[in-house]
Amino acid sequence: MSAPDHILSLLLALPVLGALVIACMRRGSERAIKVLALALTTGVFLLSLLLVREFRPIAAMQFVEHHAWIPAYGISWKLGIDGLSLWLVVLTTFLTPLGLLGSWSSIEDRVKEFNVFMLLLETGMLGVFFALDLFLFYIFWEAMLIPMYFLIGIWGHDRRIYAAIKFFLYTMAGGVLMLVAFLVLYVKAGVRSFDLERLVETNVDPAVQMWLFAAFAVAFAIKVPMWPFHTWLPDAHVEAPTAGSVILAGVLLKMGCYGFLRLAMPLFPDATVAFAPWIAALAVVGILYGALVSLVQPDMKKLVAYSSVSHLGFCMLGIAALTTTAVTGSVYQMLNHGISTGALFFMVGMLYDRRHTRLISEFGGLKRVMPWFSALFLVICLSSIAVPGFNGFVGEFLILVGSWPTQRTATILASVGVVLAAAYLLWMVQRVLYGEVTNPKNESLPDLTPREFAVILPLVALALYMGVASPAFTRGIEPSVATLLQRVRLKAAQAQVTPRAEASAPPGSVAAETRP
Amino acid sequence: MSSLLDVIVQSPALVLPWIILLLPLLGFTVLCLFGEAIKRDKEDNGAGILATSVVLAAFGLAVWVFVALLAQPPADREGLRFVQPYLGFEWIEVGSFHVSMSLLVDPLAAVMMLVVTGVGGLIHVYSLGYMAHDEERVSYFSYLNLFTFFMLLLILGGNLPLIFVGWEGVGLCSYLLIGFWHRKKSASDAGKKAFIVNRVGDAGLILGMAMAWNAFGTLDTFELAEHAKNLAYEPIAQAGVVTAFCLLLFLGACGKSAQLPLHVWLPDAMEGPTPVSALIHAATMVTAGVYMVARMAPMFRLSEGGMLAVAWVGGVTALMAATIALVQTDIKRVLAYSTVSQLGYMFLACGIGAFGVGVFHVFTHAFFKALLFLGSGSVIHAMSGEQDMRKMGGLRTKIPVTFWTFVVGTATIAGLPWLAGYYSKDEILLNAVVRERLPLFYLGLFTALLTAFYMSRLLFMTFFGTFRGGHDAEHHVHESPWTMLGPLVVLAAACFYVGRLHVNEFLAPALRSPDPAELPHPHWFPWVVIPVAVVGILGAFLIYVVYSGLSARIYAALRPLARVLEEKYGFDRAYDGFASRVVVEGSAGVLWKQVDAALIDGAVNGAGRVVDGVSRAARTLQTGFVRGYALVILGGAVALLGYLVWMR
Amino acid sequence: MTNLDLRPVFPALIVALTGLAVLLAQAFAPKGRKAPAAALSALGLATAFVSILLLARGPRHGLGATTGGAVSADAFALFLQGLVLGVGVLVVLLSPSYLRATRQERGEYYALVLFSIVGMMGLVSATELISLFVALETMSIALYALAGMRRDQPESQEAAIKYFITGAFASAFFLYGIALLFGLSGSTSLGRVASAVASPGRSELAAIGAGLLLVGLGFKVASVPFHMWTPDVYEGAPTTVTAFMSAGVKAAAFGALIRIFGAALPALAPKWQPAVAALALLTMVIGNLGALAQSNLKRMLAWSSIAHAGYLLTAVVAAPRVAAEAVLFYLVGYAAVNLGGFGALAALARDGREPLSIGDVAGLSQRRPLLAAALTVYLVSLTGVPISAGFVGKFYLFGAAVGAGHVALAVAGVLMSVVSAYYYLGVVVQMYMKEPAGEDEWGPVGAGSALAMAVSVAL
Amino acid sequence: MAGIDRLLQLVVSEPFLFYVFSATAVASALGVILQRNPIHSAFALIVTLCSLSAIYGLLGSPFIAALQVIVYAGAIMVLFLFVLMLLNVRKEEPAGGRATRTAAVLLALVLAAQLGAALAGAGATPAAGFDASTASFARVLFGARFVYVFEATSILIVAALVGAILVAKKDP
Amino acid sequence: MTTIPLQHALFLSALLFCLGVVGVFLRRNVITVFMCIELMLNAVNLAFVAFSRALGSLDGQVLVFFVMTVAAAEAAVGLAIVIALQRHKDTLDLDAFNVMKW
Repeated sequence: MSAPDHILSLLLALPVLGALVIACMRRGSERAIKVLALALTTGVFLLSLLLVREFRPIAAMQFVEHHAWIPAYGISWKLGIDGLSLWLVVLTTFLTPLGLLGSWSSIEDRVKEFNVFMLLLETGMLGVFFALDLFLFYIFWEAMLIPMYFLIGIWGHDRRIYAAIKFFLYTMAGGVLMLVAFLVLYVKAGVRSFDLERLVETNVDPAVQMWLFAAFAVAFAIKVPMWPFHTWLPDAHVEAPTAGSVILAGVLLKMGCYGFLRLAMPLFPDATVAFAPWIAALAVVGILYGALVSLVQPDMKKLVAYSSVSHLGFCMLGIAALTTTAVTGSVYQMLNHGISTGALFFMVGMLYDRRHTRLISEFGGLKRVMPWFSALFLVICLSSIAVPGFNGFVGEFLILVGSWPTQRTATILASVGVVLAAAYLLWMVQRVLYGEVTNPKNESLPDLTPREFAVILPLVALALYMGVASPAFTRGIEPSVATLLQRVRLKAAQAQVTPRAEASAPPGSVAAETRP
Repeated sequence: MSSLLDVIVQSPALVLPWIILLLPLLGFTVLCLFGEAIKRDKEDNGAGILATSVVLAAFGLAVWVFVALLAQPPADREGLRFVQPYLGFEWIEVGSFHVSMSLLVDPLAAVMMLVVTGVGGLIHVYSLGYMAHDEERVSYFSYLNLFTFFMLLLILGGNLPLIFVGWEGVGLCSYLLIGFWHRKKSASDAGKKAFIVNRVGDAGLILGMAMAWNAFGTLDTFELAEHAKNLAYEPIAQAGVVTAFCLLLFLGACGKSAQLPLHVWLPDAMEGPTPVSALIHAATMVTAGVYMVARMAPMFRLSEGGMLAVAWVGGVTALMAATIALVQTDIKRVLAYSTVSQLGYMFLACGIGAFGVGVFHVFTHAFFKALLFLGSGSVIHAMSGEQDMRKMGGLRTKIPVTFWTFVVGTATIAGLPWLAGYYSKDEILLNAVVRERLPLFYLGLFTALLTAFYMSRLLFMTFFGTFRGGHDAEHHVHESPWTMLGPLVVLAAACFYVGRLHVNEFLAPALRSPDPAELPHPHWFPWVVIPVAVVGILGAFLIYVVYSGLSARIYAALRPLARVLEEKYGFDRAYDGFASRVVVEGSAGVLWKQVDAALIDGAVNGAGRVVDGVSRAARTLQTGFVRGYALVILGGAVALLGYLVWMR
Repeated sequence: MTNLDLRPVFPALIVALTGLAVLLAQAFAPKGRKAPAAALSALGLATAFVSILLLARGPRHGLGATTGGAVSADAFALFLQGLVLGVGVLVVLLSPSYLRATRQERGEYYALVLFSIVGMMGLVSATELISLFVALETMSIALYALAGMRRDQPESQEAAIKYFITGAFASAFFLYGIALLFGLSGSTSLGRVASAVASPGRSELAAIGAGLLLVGLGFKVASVPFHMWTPDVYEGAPTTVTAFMSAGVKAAAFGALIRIFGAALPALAPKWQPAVAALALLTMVIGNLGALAQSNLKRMLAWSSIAHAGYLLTAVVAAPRVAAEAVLFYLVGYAAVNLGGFGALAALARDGREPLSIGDVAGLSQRRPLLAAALTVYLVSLTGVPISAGFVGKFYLFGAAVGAGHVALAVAGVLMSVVSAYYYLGVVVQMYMKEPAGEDEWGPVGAGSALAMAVSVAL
Repeated sequence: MAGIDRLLQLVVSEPFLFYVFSATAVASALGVILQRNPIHSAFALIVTLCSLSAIYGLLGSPFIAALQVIVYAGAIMVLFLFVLMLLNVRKEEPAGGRATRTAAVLLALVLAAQLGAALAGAGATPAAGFDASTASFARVLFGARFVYVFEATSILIVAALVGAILVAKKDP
Repeated sequence: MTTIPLQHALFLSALLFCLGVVGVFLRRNVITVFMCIELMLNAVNLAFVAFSRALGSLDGQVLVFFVMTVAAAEAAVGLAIVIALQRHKDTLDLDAFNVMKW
């Protein structure tokens, strides 16, 4: 079977259609709703595997669809994927059915709405990865917020409303700045189009680039989240239901990094080069800071949330390094983080389902009570620590090797994060799994159910597979990254040749210049 | 597939290392998946037997490889890369950066392989008895198998990242096995500590690899070694890079091989089952650092600073650990510090350029230290788990086999003639003399004295005198089963033999050693080192056997010094303090509570509150009085008109 | 008398006649029976809408025709007239159940709504200041009365008097502005004014005139600092009237604003653009801040409508180039959504009560899932999150502003939308994330309201 | 005699009358805004309106002048007075809010200055042969431009009537 | 023949307008406030008439005509509102009407 035409549109449409169907179903038919949603998302996953099969490891956009949409503004329905997005797409379609399966029994209230929002969320996420038109990108970018907002706000825990609103406002604040930057770019680039591939060919004045890049960077940095824009994350993660946390950590955070790669870097090469040290610096702060704060969290979900800050710091360091090795490693690390942290959230969720608490101090000695859970939990933690042989190591290693030549100090500091990752995760493992069972409530906790195995085992298997067979993934990623960096370097070099007088003008000059 | 089969048939050497490597992994996998099925009842030992036989099979194959390697003419430089089996796929590949799944089997790897599978096999056998009654012995044996796999990978890995996989993997197994009795908090603490401290070194190793790739363009160990040849003739500009590379690598080695200042995890690691201590924390894993340094010997030779650091860190560690060992009362901790000390010797050897001798000592040490650990395990087994030497005594008659093998071990480590330790350790000291590193020689010599002393102290406190434990305990003392004694006897016998193997000569091509010109052998040398050992033993005999009250008097007299030693020079306290006070409390108190919650989130929420406050304040302008509204309109109009008229 | 081209005023004429017909039907209805005022109004509005469609078919059918140079049927006017009519239809659909629930069933209500619509239609099609003023007053006077319609509620009357006093006050300013422009050009025709303004000299007169006009129209669109009446009036007026005001008046007044400043005063643009920009900024900021502190839903929506006036003004700054389309698009989306928002509140009214406090809608999603979903869509659209009309509207608006070089204004605008998200989401939080408190005391959603809301959701 | 003649000429001359009526208008306007009693205010306003009517006449707008008296001073003000009587309005309490009043007066002064500044620049090009007769006024009013507006005012009036009824009618 | 200077008529208009404005804020009685607004409208009318004369355009006078109509209509509705208010609150004090605020 080969990929049908318009497969990307199909992938986008299926979840929405499913959501519509489910929205029309009766309230009583919870089970049918769950089955339908799971079947549908699984189907979407299988369909996305066709993308993998048909994907050719070249730099160009593939499966491109291009239809005029609002021609007056140069807006088009343009979809396509390349090495940067391919695996993130698959990650999305992979985690969504798992998320549904993982919350099979933990979501009992308003099942219908839950499934509808999950499906809409999937479309939103896929749309972000598919979009090759800035307008389209923004639409999906923001549209994704709403289902996530509801997921956190309705099915979350105690402080869910605060967390949901914080998440929404934070992300939206970044997003709208990006929107303005889109508009300015549209005006300044002079092609009167939102088509990414056309805009990339234009040369924006370096001074303007700085501002636009900054606006993009804020939006993406909030999403990543980079220090110090990260404080929404622990709250959102802690309060979100399991599936929400998984998707949030697994996919949503990646969009920040992806945004840098897909939009900010190719559009603003000069600014990219200029900002790279700063991004690297913030990334390193994030790595260390996230790890240290993670170390002392009493709440497992919060711990994992801060660990995400640390891990995503590695991704950003790789991106800031601007070498093929590092950026490829960075993309790979995004996938790894999606797998490992997703699995961690699942497992914390399983504990929560059993005990209705996430406090580390409530547990202890689970290794005796839940041997399988403990073994898999440990494996996932090791993968998250980036023990070689697991997926995380390949990503981190590529990032560090690739960052060494361009961001040496940052690389050296980042390696401290490697140590700290072991510290915070193993300390948690020790307090949760080891020791005597001190809390009588933990005496009779059941081990993993078959459904839970079905959720966790694919993730564990993938973590191992990705740890030993990375070229299967990176071969697709690398050409796109190489082309991207080549473009960045080329254009930045061109700008070096032309007089840099206006590029070094003080920031205030842009505002003055934009006035007619 | 057929081509693969052809390859196997035509040149088994290409495949054998892979089989050796994967056998333990197979064992692990089987035990993991079907372990519960194998362990049919409480007494069943199927898991252990499976694990043991897998390792022994690997040993058999390793011997085959070793023999095949011996058949190669040692001078044949091309034969260095005796086999570099390649699995046919890349592990990591991004552009020009790639890491292959390739192994390197050269003399160095072969020797280490023998040690790991041989001594490892014996320890597996020993474990059959030692762990016979443990509930979780299936996972224990699976971990041991996994460890063997990673250790072999570490040894055979053809490039640094692959070595690093093994490197971290053995660390992981060490973590699992140290914390094997996880219900004891001290055990899980020790496991965690081992992993984290190792991680510090690993960070150095990762950076070293990152640097190596960017500086030398390859991570393949063979290519790096070849590259070193060319580097020697390149401008000195590279020297700084090489030194940095060596130091980063050595940082990793310090972590794994418990050298200053990362030695603190090893004594704590004794929380694990004793066979684990013997295998991982004495015979094999901890020597990985030495192996790594030896592996990169051609690079180290280019860096004077690197060599100096290695030698002095090794020397000082050897002395420091030996002094601490003087005051330890836990039988295993004495051995642990002894291990640290011996590892220091090995680095000392490498640091003065005698890499072959260093590895030789690794080789012999594996035997005698495994012997000592297993012996101590037998003692502990006999004592029903008691490890405090102050509660032992007079055991020589009760567990004679253990006693006599232990005597051999002690004599070996003390460096008495005809035993393995004499050949390897004294060769190190000899090298220090002939290479004119006299300070290091004296350091080593003094350490040798201390070694003989504290090992004899251990021996005498345990086996001589009268039993100091309770009556019940005395009643329970019993000799260990044959599965445990067998390996002891084998290892003791080996101590008489392995010292005569010319391991360092065999290794020379792998280490790219300069042509082994015959070292001058000062004839006074044996007359210095043997008496030193004898003096140490006799001193201990006098203090602990003849005048048994003397030790307490000496202890009282040297109380301040003893305190320092008992405090282990304060390393643990300082590190714990740093970790709990600075890192944990700093993270919780400053970063989390203040920076994150108060500052950043405070700023965010504060902005919200300010907006809210402004909003509430602005609300009060809306007084509800309609003329107020009109006034605002008027004011607005005036302002607007004012702007339009006067602002041009 | 020359033969007058009456085609441009034809739709308005239909609406006016319908209004009279409603009155007559009321007068001659048999005792004890209600005249089908709502149906009649809806029919009339629909007919007018059709006539606009006919006019819009092309120049041959009347597109671009003018009635005596005072009223023009250009595309701009027709579009806005259509919008106003659409608003009217929806309001008329929403009204019966609301009036019944609040015991306000009066035929005059529909007549006044229709007359007000006539005024709005005149406002957006006038090309001459006198007819513009008369249309403005027709619209306003009907609304003054509508605002004060609920005789049982002091709030309603208070709203009426506040609206009336401030409205008349602002009208006087507006009128003075007309006087000055007349004094400048000798004519009230926008075209003549434009040429007079463009000629050199006497710029103070033109500037002050423009400023005064801005005061008057700023009042109608509820721009800061001429906005103070809005919260009180929106709160006090019957909810359907509020919906009508927030959607219709704003659309019509913005139509007039763009026409005056785009057609008559472009020469003065460098002078008034910064002023309008300042107004836009103030309006966005204060509108959103004001809404933030509200717990009364109608009041909150009132403040939010002020904020939206601010967004719209950013595009006016960019006039006369691209702004018109942007504003028009935004107005459509905004009108639909705002109508829907107020309509949802109106639809819940029963027994003279309606949901006012934000707590009143707690848990609505469980009692009225569809209504809650609809209201959510409105709120999301008001926030301007994508795949809603509000987003596309904002996109055009800020696109226009950026295109004209007002990046700072666009930045302020988008940041303020973030602030607005906070209070809009507050309502969503109540509906979806809180449990309903107390008895279910809100009325069932009437069919007409349902239809009206469905239409606005679809938009 | 010449002096008296001159004086007489002055008295009946348009500017003089204009100033006289202006003064009256301003004075009575002050009366409107300063009187406590609304009825007094209403009377003062009538005086203002009548003075304005005279000024309209002086400015050559006889028809408007007539309308002013008939519609404004007559009809509208009578309506006001009627309502005042109807509601039996008491004398107003001293108005509070000194700050508001002060601010209003100051702002009004500024506004006056601004308007003055603008009006000072108003072009005075006296048109020759300005025909402000009622007939020509009618031609303009019922001309193509305004006839529609004129008709539209009927809607305005109806709306006002209906609105007034809607608001003020007593509940049945 | 001496004519009335345009500016003087306009200044009078501005003065009356501002007096009306001030009146709105000085008086509390709704009807008086309303009358002040009428005064403002009249001031504008004066400006129209003056301009009309000065520019020789009758548009201004037509406007005055319409303004008067509007004023009448406003008066009708406004006074109706006043009556309704009086009925409810028994006062015409403008400051008494502030149920709704903030």
